[in-house]
This record gives sequence, C-alpha cells and structure tokens, in this order.
Amino acid sequence: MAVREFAERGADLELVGIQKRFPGFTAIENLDLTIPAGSFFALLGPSGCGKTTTLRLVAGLEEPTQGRILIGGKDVTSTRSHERPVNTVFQSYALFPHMSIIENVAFGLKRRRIGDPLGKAHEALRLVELDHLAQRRPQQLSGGQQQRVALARAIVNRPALLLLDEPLGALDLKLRRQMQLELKTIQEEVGLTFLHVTHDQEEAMTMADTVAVMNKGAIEQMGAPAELYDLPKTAFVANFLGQSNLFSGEVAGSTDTAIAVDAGGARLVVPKARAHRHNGAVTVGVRPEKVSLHVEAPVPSSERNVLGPGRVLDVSFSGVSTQYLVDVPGHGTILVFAQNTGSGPSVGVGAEVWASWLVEHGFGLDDGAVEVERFAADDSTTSIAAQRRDDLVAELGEG
Amino acid sequence: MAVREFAERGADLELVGIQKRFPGFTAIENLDLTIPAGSFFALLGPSGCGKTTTLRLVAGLEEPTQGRILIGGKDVTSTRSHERPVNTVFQSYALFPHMSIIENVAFGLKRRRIGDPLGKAHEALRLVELDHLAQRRPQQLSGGQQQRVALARAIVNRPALLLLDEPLGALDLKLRRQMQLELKTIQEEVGLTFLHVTHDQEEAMTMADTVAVMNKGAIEQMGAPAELYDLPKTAFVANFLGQSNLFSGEVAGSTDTAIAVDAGGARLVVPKARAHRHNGAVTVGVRPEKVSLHVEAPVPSSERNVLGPGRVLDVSFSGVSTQYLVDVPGHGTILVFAQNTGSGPSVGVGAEVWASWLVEHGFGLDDGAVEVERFAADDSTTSIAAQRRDDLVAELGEG
Amino acid sequence: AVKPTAAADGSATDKSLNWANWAAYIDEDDSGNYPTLQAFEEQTGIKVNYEVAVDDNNTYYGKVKDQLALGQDIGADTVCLTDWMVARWIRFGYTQELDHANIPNIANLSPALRDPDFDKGRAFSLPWQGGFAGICWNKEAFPDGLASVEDLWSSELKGRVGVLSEMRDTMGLIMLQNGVDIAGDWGDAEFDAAIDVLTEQVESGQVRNIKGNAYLEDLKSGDTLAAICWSGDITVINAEAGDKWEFAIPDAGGTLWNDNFLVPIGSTRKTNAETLMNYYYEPEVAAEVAAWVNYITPVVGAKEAAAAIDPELAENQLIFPNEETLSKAHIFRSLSGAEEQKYQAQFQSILLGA
Amino acid sequence: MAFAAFATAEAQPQAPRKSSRIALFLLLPGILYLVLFFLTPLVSLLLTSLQAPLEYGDIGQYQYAFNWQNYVDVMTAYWPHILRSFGYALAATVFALLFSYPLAYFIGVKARRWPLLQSLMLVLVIAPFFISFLLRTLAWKQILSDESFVITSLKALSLLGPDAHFTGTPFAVIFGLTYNFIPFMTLPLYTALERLDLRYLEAGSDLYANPFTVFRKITVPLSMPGIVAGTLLTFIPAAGDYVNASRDFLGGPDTQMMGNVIEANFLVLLNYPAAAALSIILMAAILVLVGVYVKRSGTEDLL
Amino acid sequence: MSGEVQAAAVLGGLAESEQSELSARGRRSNGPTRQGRIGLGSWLLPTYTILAFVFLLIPIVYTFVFSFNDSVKSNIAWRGFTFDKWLNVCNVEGGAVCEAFANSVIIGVVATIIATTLGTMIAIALVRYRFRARSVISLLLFLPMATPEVVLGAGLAAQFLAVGVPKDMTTIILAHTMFCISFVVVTVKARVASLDPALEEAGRDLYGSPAQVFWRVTFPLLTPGIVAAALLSFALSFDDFIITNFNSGSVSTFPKYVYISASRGIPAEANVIASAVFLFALVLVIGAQVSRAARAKRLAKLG
Ligand SMILES: Nc1ncnc2c1ncn2[C@@H]1O[C@H](COP(=O)(O)OP(=O)(O)OP(=O)(O)O)[C@@H](O)[C@H]1O
Ligand SMILES: Nc1ncnc2c1ncn2[C@@H]1O[C@H](COP(=O)(O)OP(=O)(O)OP(=O)(O)O)[C@@H](O)[C@H]1O
Ligand SMILES: NCCCCNCCCN
Ligand SMILES: [Mg+2]
Ligand SMILES: [Mg+2]
Repeated sequence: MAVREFAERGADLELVGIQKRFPGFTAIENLDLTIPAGSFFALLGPSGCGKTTTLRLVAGLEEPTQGRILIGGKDVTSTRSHERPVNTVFQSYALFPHMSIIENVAFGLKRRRIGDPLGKAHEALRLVELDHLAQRRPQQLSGGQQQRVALARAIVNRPALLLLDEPLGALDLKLRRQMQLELKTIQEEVGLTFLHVTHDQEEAMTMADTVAVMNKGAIEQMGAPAELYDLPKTAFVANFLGQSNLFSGEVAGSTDTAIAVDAGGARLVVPKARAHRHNGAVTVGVRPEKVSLHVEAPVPSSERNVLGPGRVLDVSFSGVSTQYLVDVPGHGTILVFAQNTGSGPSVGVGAEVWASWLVEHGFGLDDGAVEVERFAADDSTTSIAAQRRDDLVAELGEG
Repeated sequence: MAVREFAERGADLELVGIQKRFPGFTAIENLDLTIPAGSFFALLGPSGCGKTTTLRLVAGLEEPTQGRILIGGKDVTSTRSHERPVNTVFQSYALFPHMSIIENVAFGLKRRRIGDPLGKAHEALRLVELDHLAQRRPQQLSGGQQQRVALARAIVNRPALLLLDEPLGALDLKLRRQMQLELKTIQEEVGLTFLHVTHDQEEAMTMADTVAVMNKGAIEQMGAPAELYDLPKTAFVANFLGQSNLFSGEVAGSTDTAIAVDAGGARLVVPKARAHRHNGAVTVGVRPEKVSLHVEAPVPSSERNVLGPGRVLDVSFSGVSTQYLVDVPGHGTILVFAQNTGSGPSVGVGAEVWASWLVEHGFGLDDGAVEVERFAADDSTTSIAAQRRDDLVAELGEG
Repeated sequence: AVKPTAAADGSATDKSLNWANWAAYIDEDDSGNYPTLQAFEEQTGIKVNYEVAVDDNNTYYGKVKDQLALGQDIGADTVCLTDWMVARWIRFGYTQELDHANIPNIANLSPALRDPDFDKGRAFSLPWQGGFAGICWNKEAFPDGLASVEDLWSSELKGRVGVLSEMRDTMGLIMLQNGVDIAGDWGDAEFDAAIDVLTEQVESGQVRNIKGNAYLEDLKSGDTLAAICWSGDITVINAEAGDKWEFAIPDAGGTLWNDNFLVPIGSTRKTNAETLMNYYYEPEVAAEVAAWVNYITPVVGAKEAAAAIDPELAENQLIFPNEETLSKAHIFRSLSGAEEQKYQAQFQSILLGA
Repeated sequence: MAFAAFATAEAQPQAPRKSSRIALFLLLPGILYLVLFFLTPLVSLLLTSLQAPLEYGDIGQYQYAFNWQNYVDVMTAYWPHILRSFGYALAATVFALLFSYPLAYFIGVKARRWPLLQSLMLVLVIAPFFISFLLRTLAWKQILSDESFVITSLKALSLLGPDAHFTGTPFAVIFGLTYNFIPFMTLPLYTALERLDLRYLEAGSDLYANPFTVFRKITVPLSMPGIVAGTLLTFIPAAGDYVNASRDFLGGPDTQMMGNVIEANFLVLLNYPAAAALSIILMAAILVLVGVYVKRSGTEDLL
Repeated sequence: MSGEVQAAAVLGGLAESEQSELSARGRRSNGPTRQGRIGLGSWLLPTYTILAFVFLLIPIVYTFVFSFNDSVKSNIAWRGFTFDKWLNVCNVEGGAVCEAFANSVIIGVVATIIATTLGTMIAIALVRYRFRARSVISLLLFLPMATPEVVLGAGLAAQFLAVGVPKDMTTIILAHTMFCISFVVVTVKARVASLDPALEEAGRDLYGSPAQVFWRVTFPLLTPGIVAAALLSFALSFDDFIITNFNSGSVSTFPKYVYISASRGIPAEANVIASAVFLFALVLVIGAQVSRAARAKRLAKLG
C-alpha cells in the first residue's frame, strides 16, 4: 500500500443523505451530519438507534445503501476500510491478543510502511502513559489500561478522524469518569477530530463540544451540550438528556416575547425565544432542578409559572439531593429536585405543596401535543430482549 | 422433607461474633449484626469487603469459622442451606436455564411439598407483572425481567429472610432505578425482611431503612441513610457514601457547643454535637453540595466557615448540576456542587472565589488526622484488575 | 470376468522377495532368525522378507482379492495357500505361470502331488508342506489324552474347546466322526448333519474359540485346552513354550492337505520366487525345515537327508507318514463354486453365532 | 450443527458477510472431497446392496440388479446380530456413562480449585488413546484370560464358577467396548460439567432441594448436552465396532456383532450385496436412533 | 474413531495461546470456585476417582511392563526382564514393526495436513458466511461422524475397487482424510466462532489489506484451534484400524500390524512402540501443562 501520511490535524466529516438497510431492517433512514475538523463530537442515543452502524459506515466496515461520505472534503464512499484515513477505538478494544502492546500499536504504521514504526508507537504509548508496559500482552493489562492502548493504537496513525464506539462502555462508573477526563485531555492535546458514540448522556455532555441525539436512525437534535439540555427540541431529547416535566396544551395567548399555554387548566408562560412553536397544540416543559416547592401558595407573579396545590407522593433522599414526586391534579406527576444545601423547606410525603418555576426556565418543544410519558420507554431492554430472541431464532433455524 | 410453612412476616436476623477464614485469607474478622424483622437492610461496601461472604453465611452456603447465626431467635448455624427459611436473589439471578419461568418459581414450593405450587407461583409472577411470560425460558427474557423472576422465585417461598446479592448489578442505570422502585414497593407489600447487598451507595440510600457500611470484613458505621450521610464517622464512610471535603488539624479552641479546628491556617468551626472527637488531631468535613461559592470575600460571620480566596480549576456541567473544583492554597482542592437552578453566580475556570458553608453543616470524624484523599482510593478497579489477573493465572495453570 | 494380466518380471535387477506364509511354518532359531532362509539369502543374494501374514485362507484372500482382481501387487511375491484356495486363484487367473526351467529341483516333487486336478502338471503352484488336521490338547490338564472328536464335547472341556475357522478341517473332522467319507461323494445331508453337531457345540458354549492359525495363542494363554489342530504346530509351540501339548489324529480319521507356493499375478519378482522354490526343493533344505515344522514334506529325498540329521526324524509320522498313518487321513473333496458359497455361508454363520 | 456443543469457547456474535464467492472458494475443495470420498461410496454401497449373483458366476461375482430381497435376506439371517449390536452398544453406553459421570464430575467440578491436577487427570483420561486400541484390548484379553492371575484368583476364591471364563463372552465384549469408549464419554461430560455454573446448584439448595434433588433436578439436566454428546460418541462407534467382538480379541462365536457380520460378508464370504445391505441398515438404524434420541432428550440444537 | 473432540481440547493445550485464555475467561468467571456444602461425601468421590484411574491405566501399564518381557515369539507369559526389545525394536521380522509405525506416521501427517487445510476452510466459511446450502453442508459434515467405521471403510473400499484404484498408501490417506475432515471442522469451527470479528475489523481499520488481515490477525488467532484439530486428526488417523483394514491393500500400518500379529502372537516390539508413543505424548502434554503453569506463575509475579 502506498505510503500516505495522514493529516496532522483532524479533518471535517460529512455524511450526506445516508441510508443503510440491512436485510429486513432499515437501520438508518436518512442521515445528514457535518462534523467540523478538530472537534469532539458525541453521538448519543438509545441502544439500537444506529450509532454503531453510523460509525461502521464512516470506518468503511459497512457500505451505505445510499448517500455519500466525505472526509476532509474527499468522497470516500467507495474507498475500502483499510484505505480510509480513519481509525476506530472499538467498544471491546479489539486489541490483538497474540501481539505485544507495542506490536499492537505499531500495527497500523507497519501496514502503511511508515518509517520508524516502533519509535512512533513508543511515543504514542508515552502519551497514554503506558510505555513501561510495551512488552506485555493485552491480557496482562487492566481494562482501563487496555482502553488506553486501544486509543494509542488508533492515535498513532494520526488519522484525520478518530471513531470511538462506546470505548468506556465496559468500564465501571469510577474508572469511566477517570477515562473520560483522560480522553478529553488527549483530544485537546492531539487536536484530532473525535467522533464519540455513547448512550451515556452524562458522558456525552461532559466530554463533547457538540452532541447529536440520535433516535431510530435519525438525528433529533444537535448542538452544544448545555444548549441541548437547556432547550430540547423534542420530548425524546427532553427526556433522554436528563429528565423533564412536560405539559401539553393549546396556546391561549401570546405577547411579543412570550406565549401562554393552557395546560390542564393552568396557564403556563414560556418565552417565545425558548419555544419552537408559537401556536396550536404545543408541549412545554421545565427541568426538575429548576422547579421550586412551596408549602404555601406563592404570590402570583408574571415571572413565575405556578402549579398547585398538589400532594407529595414520594420523597427520596440520595445524598446530594432529594427528589420529590408531586401529584398535581390535572397535570400528572411533577418531578422536583432539591439540592440538599440545608436551606429551603423540607417536606414529607403527603404534604400539600405548590410548584413554581421562573418563566425564563421553561421551554417549548417542536413536537405537538405528546403523549406525556414521565419516563422514556424502556427501549434498551426491550430491544435487547428482541435481539436475543432474534439471535436465538437464527440459531435454531440454522442448526 | 417436612412440610414447613415459613413465617408470613419476616424474622429477625442476628449474627454473633462471626468470623470467616478462607485458606490463606480472612474474609470476615469479627462481625456482629442485628437486623430487625420486616426491615429493608442494606449492606454497603467496596468490592471484596466481605458482603457476599456474609450473605452466603446467612444462606448456609458457607460455614462460619466462628460465631453463631440466629434467624427469628433460632440458632441455624449448623443447619444446612436447604433447611433454612431463607432465600436468595443471586447477583446473576441463577435462574435455572433448563426450566420455564413458572417451573423456576415453583421449584422451591415443590421441594417443600407446598400445596398448589403452580397457583402460588403464578401469583408471585403476577406480583412482579410477568405472569404472561410464565412459559418462557429464562434466556428469552431481558435482564430486568430475569431479575424480577429471580425475585418472584425467592418471594414465593415467603422466607423469613430474603437475601439480595447485588441483584441490580447487571442492569443499566435507567433500568436499575426502575427496579429499585419496584423492589422497594414489593418489600413494603410483602413485609419480609430484606437483606440487600450492594456497592452502589445511591441504591443503598434510596432503598434501605438501615444501611451498614462494611469495610475489610468489618462494619464501619450503621444507621438510617440520611443519618450516615449527614454525620459520617470515618473518612471511609464520608467518601464512600457520596463525596466529602475533609480537612485535618488540631482542635484550637472549644465552646460549650462547638469546637474550632485550625486547619492549614484557617479556623473551621464544627458543632460539638456533630463532632465525634473534641480535642487533639481531628478531621472535619463538609459535603460539596453544602458549600457555596462567592465571587467576593464573604463577610466573616460566626455562622459560616469561610475558605479562600481560591481559584476555579475546573467547571463541569452535568445537566442537573455543575461541579466546581476550587484550589484553595493550604487546603488543597475543594469540590463544590451547585444545582443548576438558574440562580446563583456562575463562574468560569480561573475565577477567584471563596467557599463557605454553615457551621451546622460541618461534621467531625471519629478518625484522627487522616491522610486526606479527595477521592476514595480506586479500590474497585484495582481489585477488578487483580481479579482478572487471578482468573488468567488460574486459566493458564489449568490448561 | 476379465482376467488380469501378469506383471512384468523385474527379478533380474530386483534382488528381493516378499514371502507371505502361515505362523509356525518355517524353521526358526532362538533369536527369531530363519536359518534356511538366511542360507538362501547368502547363496543367492536375494533378500527375503518373510511375513507371517496368513492366518486363514479366507481372511487372507479377503485382504488381497481386490488387488488381485486389478492385477496389482499384493505385497507378496509368493504365498503358501491351501489346495482349494489355490484352485480358486488359478481359476480366476490370479497366479502367474511358473517357469519350470527355473525350478530344476521340481524333479524332487513327490509323484503323488504332481497332477492335482486344480493344477495339472503344476503349472501354477508347488507344494510347500502338507499336514493333517487332528486334535490336540493340553497334556497338563489332560494327561490321559483325547482320542476322538467326540471327546472334545466332554463337559470337562466346556468353554475351553477351540476349532479351526478352516471349514474343510473342522467340518471334515466332524464328518469323519459322523462316519462320512469326506473324499467321497457326500452331499448336503451329510454336511448338514455335521453342521448340526457344530452348531450345538458352539451354541452350548462348549466351543468358545473358532480361529485360524491364531488358535495357537489360545493354547498358549490357556483359554483353549483342547482343539482341532494342525499337526506340526504342536511341535513348534512345545518347543517355544514348554512341552505342554500333544497332537493326535482322531480315531475316525483326520484330514490331509497341502499348502502350495504360488506367485500372485501382480508380483514383479517371479524368478526370485522360483529360485526360492527351487531352493526349498533341495532335499537337505527340505529336511531341515521339516525337522523344525514337523509337517509332511513334498520333497523326495528329504527323508534320507533327515535320517542323516537324526534317524528318529525319519520315523516321525507327522513328517514322513507311513501307509498306516496315511490311511487315517482323508482329503476333503473339491467343491463347486456354488457348493463352496453355500457350505462356506453355513459354516460362517456358526462362526458368527447366528 | 452437531457436536458444536463440544466447543470449549463461547461463540462471538458473527457479522454475517456477503461475498459468497469467497465462501464458495473455501467450501468447494472440502465439500468436493466429501462428495467424492464419502457420498459417492455411500451411493455405490447402496447400489451394491441391490446386486444379485452373476448367473453362472464364480464365488464373489455379482451384477447390478434391483434386488431388494437382499435386505430381507440379511435381516432374516442376521437379525440377532443387529439386535446384539445395539444391545451391546447400549449396555456399553450405559456402563460408560455410569463409570464416567462421577469421574467427569470430579475432574470438572471438584478439581476446579487445582487446575494442574485437573489437566493432569484429563491427560490420564485420554491416555488410553496414546496406546493403540487394539493393543489395549489385547492387554485385557491377556489380563483376563482363563489361566490369568485375575481369573484363577477369582476361581480360587469361588467368586467364579470352576468352568467360568471371561474371554469370548458377551460380558467380555461389553467390557471391552465400555473400556475403549470411556474417554469418548468422559470428555464431553467433562466439558459440560466443567462449565456447570455452581451457582445453579447453590440456588437449588437455597430453594430447599436436598443434595440428591439438586443432582437430579439441576446437575443432570444442565449437563444434558454432555450426556447426549457422550452417549452418541460412545453408542455410534460401539454399534459399528468389530474389533472387540472379534474372535481374535474379546469375542467368541456367540458374541459377533454387525461389524463382524459385515466384515465376514465382505472379506470371507465375498457376499458383497449382503455386506452392503447390512451397512446401509446399520447406518440407517443409527441415524434413526440418534434422531429420536436427540429429539427426546431435547438437545436438537446439538445437531 | 469418532469424537475425540475433547481430546483435541486437551491436546490443544499444547497449542493454546493467550487468545483462548481470553475467551475462556468469560466462561470461567461464571463459576465461582467455592463450593460450600454441595456435593457427594468428601472422600467418596476422590476414592472413586483414584480407582477409576487405576482401572483406566491397567492395560497401559500391562503393555508397558510387557515391553520389557524377554519373550521369544508371542508375548503372553512373563519370561524375564530385558531391555533388548527397546534397543532392537527395528531388528525383528525385518523391521516390520518399525516399517508399520513409520507408515502410520507418514499417513497420519499427510492426512492431517490435507484434512486440516480443507476442514479449516470449511469451518471459516460456515461461521463467517451465510449461504443457502448451509444446512445441507452441515448434514454432509455430520454424516461421516454418525456413520460406523465399517460402513465408511467398506463403502470406500468397494468404490476404489469399482473404479480400479489400487490400494496403497494413497488410498489410506484418502480414507483417513475423509473421516478427519468433519472432526477438524467441528474443532476449528468452535475456534472461529469464538474469534471476535472486531479483531479482524480492527485489522482492516488499521490499514491491513484483506490478505494481511488474514495472515497477521485471523490465522494466528485460529492457530491453537487448528493445531488442536491437527493433533486430533493425527490421533484419529494413527489409531485407526477398521477403515484402514478395508483400504490399505498390502501396506502395513501400526494398528494393522497389531491386528495381524494378534493372530500369531504380538512381539514385544509392538509394546515398545506403543509404550514409546505413549510416553512421548504424555511427556509432551504434561510438559506443555507444566510450562503453562510456570508461565502463569511468572505472570502472577509480573502483576
Ligand atoms: N447486520 C445487521 N443485520 C440486520 N440488522 C442489523 C445489523 N446490524 C445492525 N442491525 C440493526 O440495526 C439497528 C442499529 O444497530 P446499531 O448497532 O447501529 O445500534 P447502536 O445504536 O449502536 O446500539 P447499541 O447502543 O446497542 O450499540 C439495530 O436495530 C440492529 O439490530
Ligand atoms: N473461597 C474463597 N477462598 C479465598 N478467598 C475468598 C473466597 N471467597 C471469597 N474470598 C475473599 O474474601 C473477600 C470477600 O469476598 P466477598 O465475595 O464477600 O466480597 P464482596 O464484598 O461480595 O465483593 P464484591 O462487591 O466484589 O462482590 C475477598 O477478598 C475474596 O477474594
Ligand atoms: N502353522 C502352519 C499351519 C498351516 C495350515 N495350513 C492350512 C491347512 C488348511 N487345511
Ligand atoms: Mg453500538
Ligand atoms: Mg459480592
């Protein structure tokens, strides 16, 4: 294979009108995506939504049914995997068990006949602080160390684009947090374009410059993490990225700056700038940490939306904060988080309370009225079970 | 086997002077524990601290080296596993793969020759809302469903005592939270004594009436979750149960109600009622969510402890709250949580800030001066890696 | 069926020879060498690979028949097989015609054996040894000995009796016991009657072992205490494993047979084989072999040569039977193809315990 | 398919691939080989089984025909051997199972704590493989011959009757089959038991099952794939074996099995059609038995 | 002989690389080694195990002991101790024992190479590609394992006869290859199935062309499975008698030599060869185990 040096800095990635059909199943319907060079981009979504498929398409391990893939402006749609300037950190790391760490890291360089592969590999290992283990076999490393080797093996090639498929999925929470920090640091150091796939919203939000929330093969919303959290566009995003209290109703009035929604008898005001729709049936919401509880009816004010009275259904203490479930007739159950700062009222189950939030904290979705589900449907397990069953059926059928 | 109906309500469990030695390793040194009937008791501790061993001793799957085990006042130390009125929900569920769900659930009843085992089993399945899957095999269920079957299989026997060994360990976060609720509800419904083992502090706190924190084969502290969180006795508990900012120093003065500690030049006041030691070298602390940040030096007051000025090292947004790492010279790094209520100052990295907290929120440990570690040592991963290596070695040896 | 054609002879350049024979059928010294063969090798420069490969005519034939049918080398350049089997080989064209010019000693062939009906003028075969089938027993267990085939059926011997898988010997002896003249004109009825006897003895467990030449192993291990045997073998195992056994021709008579050299169709060393045959037709050599194997030698003049070695040898009835001995021995009449198939199947079904 | 269950490693989900040209390239040589050297002979065996004797032919000469009668004939002549074969094979299988299960249990479960011992014992189980099975069988024949130390001692102790003997009896043949196929039984059982998750046993005992019930209701069903594999691996070759029952080894005239009959017809009687018909019958019977067995034991996925 | 697949697993210990340890770890981890109070009496099972091994080893010890018998022809009665047979193995009967042994080795090696190559290709295709004839091919691979050896041997012999192929070393090799293929497929298939496809994808992702990926990633990772299959295949071929007997013509193999000499007394030299093979294999397997254990210890120290 020709000697090709890849870009020292990342390259843009563009997916144009991508569709991917598997026999009997369309994994990706119509996907457009642009990732600017040098950014840390996170693709977030529930299990089975097509994240891995997207990555595999980019890596060239799968061919799109339709659409084009451009890396650094060059169409690579029909380029084969080993000819793309792209590297992947696999979920299982996929370190070659029959090679030492250093051989693993040097593998890609050797294939491309890059000069001094071992020197470069050692350098990459130094970057992930594992050079002292260069002669070991992957099995002799801990999970976290393996993960770093996988990273080094990919980075050493200076790919224009680095794909990470839930590289932290197999780690436990503590190690995961630690690795997140390291990953972020390394990305900043080497400046490559990272495309990181995860289903952990906290991970996506703390690490990425840009997050895209994917659902059923399409991207629902994309933007900076705080933006997405602050102003979700769909009920799916509102509940996949953290939790939300959502209320559906008709727009009952509007001013220059705000709309008022009649939801189950209460009047909820949302700033126009924070609402995706300004008339008809709409859904508005607020994050649980933005809601305050009052033991007495709050004085009506144009600055706050108030619901109540309601009754506290459940109080659960989780250390840092306390979660209240409040049943407000006509509005269902409202979730409220109160940090245990030691100030503020502390109410018990059965207490009569009012909930309120600042108008500026509300948001209006782009969806119309939605069947408000407090918790997102249990997609992940359902699909896992389905997948298992499919496997089983395939197995039986084949035997 | 004799037909024995177990208690309709739970029974007390008493462990007296239990010691358990394995060849070459003492897993439990000296354990005394009483769990009142009908309670939901959580045993919390890091990996390898002896939680599973304790459960297995209670279940009769392991014999204690010393000590006695009493269930409902009856000494069962030398009773064999299948003769104890105890059931276990195993971490791996351990559903019999060669039996249908209903056969699994009816297994225990049949062994005890209880009348109408299938009827009772169906009833138990209805309780966990899985009766419609009674004819399936365990492999055909999702993880969460399997977990509920395991629960039904144990509960159907109405054991005096139900042991749960990290039954939620294998589930993902969302499902885990959902199952926690269900488990709690079921415990309240059936009123049995639950002994729940976990290493997830949030799980222990949200579910249990009483939590015991175990470390290296001994119980460090025991009590209601909020109590333990509010007033940890040791540095281990302070950091295992949530996170803490800890400061070591000498007691420099004391009043009737409070002590003042000289920690790295700052004077920190802690109420006597909240301090386990009142003189000499002590360690005091405060939870990160109790700490406020100020962009200007706060007015000194006897109600607040103030540290600063310091510099913000890192800000990380995680949706509900934002975490600040503040470096205060002489005090190391202080962790501060601020709920994203939309109010309060929002500072960036590099800003000069002061940290303060109400005197009544501080606590004093029973430990003397401790090597203050901000984060608890990464026990779990270290031990996971060690475990892996052990497996490997065993494997290699085995051929 | 098309008869295979003989392979070209390469003896001129290939000084080696593979000889397949029965167990205990050649002189052998204590270290396992064959003295007469060694002498032959020295004398002619032909290296002989002597293989004890024949246990039973049928099983040997079964092993090589496919190659024979294709005219291929069977791994033996000469084999010694019994008359009736030789007849089949000749009939199927599985043997090469002997060049008597290479076997001048053929003149020493006993006149009685010169014109058997299966090979007039000995164009294809040459006798190796002859012998009797009779009965033998373990002298230690039965000092009094056995006299007739009937004695084999005694309850004392239950489960310890062996008979030969060679149909003509086993059935021949039983038919003789039944008073049948096996050389004469007997038919199905006579054969069936003998079959019934054997069936009964096998089914009752009286007869446990039905073997080819391997019966010797059972005698040695003690699993068999009395059996239908071949005459010379007993001398050989007595020499090998201590003087424990004795052979006799039963009162009602035994069988008489010959095993003959032949050259299989695929052999490329016919001349070497003929050289070997010629060698063993030297009376002195024949006497030396006979002295060891105790079978009837077909070589005229061997008796005199034997007398020179040991006068007693010349009187050994197993080697040089007199008229009286010979009168007790009978030759099993030849069978047609159909008879062969039918009787062999009947006999085999006893071996298979149907 | 079949026997895949013996695999020692867990299967990974495999990305199914398209390129059937590569598949063809990979499969073709091997499959052609099997077609040529397994399937074709099987078909000609079928044809041979229908041959009739050549008219006016000599011994061992046959011609192509459609002689179904051959099947009837061999069934009539040899039905006892067919029954005997399956009977002996069944008995050997049962004995081998009884012998092997505790052994495999010890190696696979009890010895888990000592991996070196475990592998040493496994080596010992397959040790007999290293010595030709003919020699092993002959060794038994000699060790248990009528005048051997074992048999004479047993007789002296009156544990055996005076005219009792071992070789040449059905017992000897079954003994030989059992001995020779023990490794075939032990190894699959070991594989299954070695993977047995002891937590199931603990769960059983936790659910009030006494040790015997745990064994019966949990251990045995969970090791079923091993039992099925082991019994098949023992039964199939045992039913077709002819060495143990051979009169030169442990058998006698009344212990001859199908294998011996087939051999005799092929090599001694030169009755090829009969031999072929018997072969086909043996194979068909085994396939049917295996099919039924596997179905009934609920381990179809083995096949 | 069928089903020495487990034997392959053990033999494969000789070739195990780290990869299998990885995949095997998953399997292990679901069985805690603590056993609490479940199981049979604490002495009953070990005692039984010891007795069982004694029983299994009797004929082997017998064979070994009698390789030192100062026997003349047949090796039935003990006649005194000698090393002669070991020193002069190839000097009796013109070296017939050694020749047979050498033939067996050659046949085993060649058949193994062919069967392993063809079988490995099939195994890869079966696991990695989807195609329509899959179940037919699976059946075709299963049938030889479910067919008694007499049938295989006799069928092939008849076929060779019909086509007029002379029986010699080649026909033996062809026959052995035929029955080895299925076992190779089963053994290697397990390995392929446990091979994480992500590893090959990683190879491609790291700029390996398809050929490079195969030779640098896939093949090395399959090696332990292939070696295990090869050892199994060699063992099957080396010990085969029944099929060989039908297809060998005049070529002698070690088992055939034993079988034939069984009828006239097996010389002690056969015991010498068998014992030598046994000792060699034992030393090899135990050596491999011990070195693994040593490696494991080193590794533990490293940690
Ligand atoms: N080869 C295939 N054939 C058929 N369906 C497939 C194939 N590969 C993936 N799918 C399906 O496509 C969908 C998307 O799969 P994908 O692996 O991209 O999901 P994901 O978002 O990565 O999920 P996870 O978080 O569980 O990894 C799933 O429903 C999956 O079952
Ligand atoms: N059979 C045994 N032999 C030797 N040591 C043992 C044995 N069983 C457990 N141990 C050791 O005893 C200690 C306690 O083990 P235990 O399984 O009770 O921990 P745990 O608290 O349940 O941990 P985890 O959270 O990882 O499940 C560990 O260090 C473990 O290695
Ligand atoms: N030990 C040599 C025996 C030779 C027997 N030949 C067969 C004679 C068949 N009637
Ligand atoms: Mg994925
Ligand atoms: Mg545990």
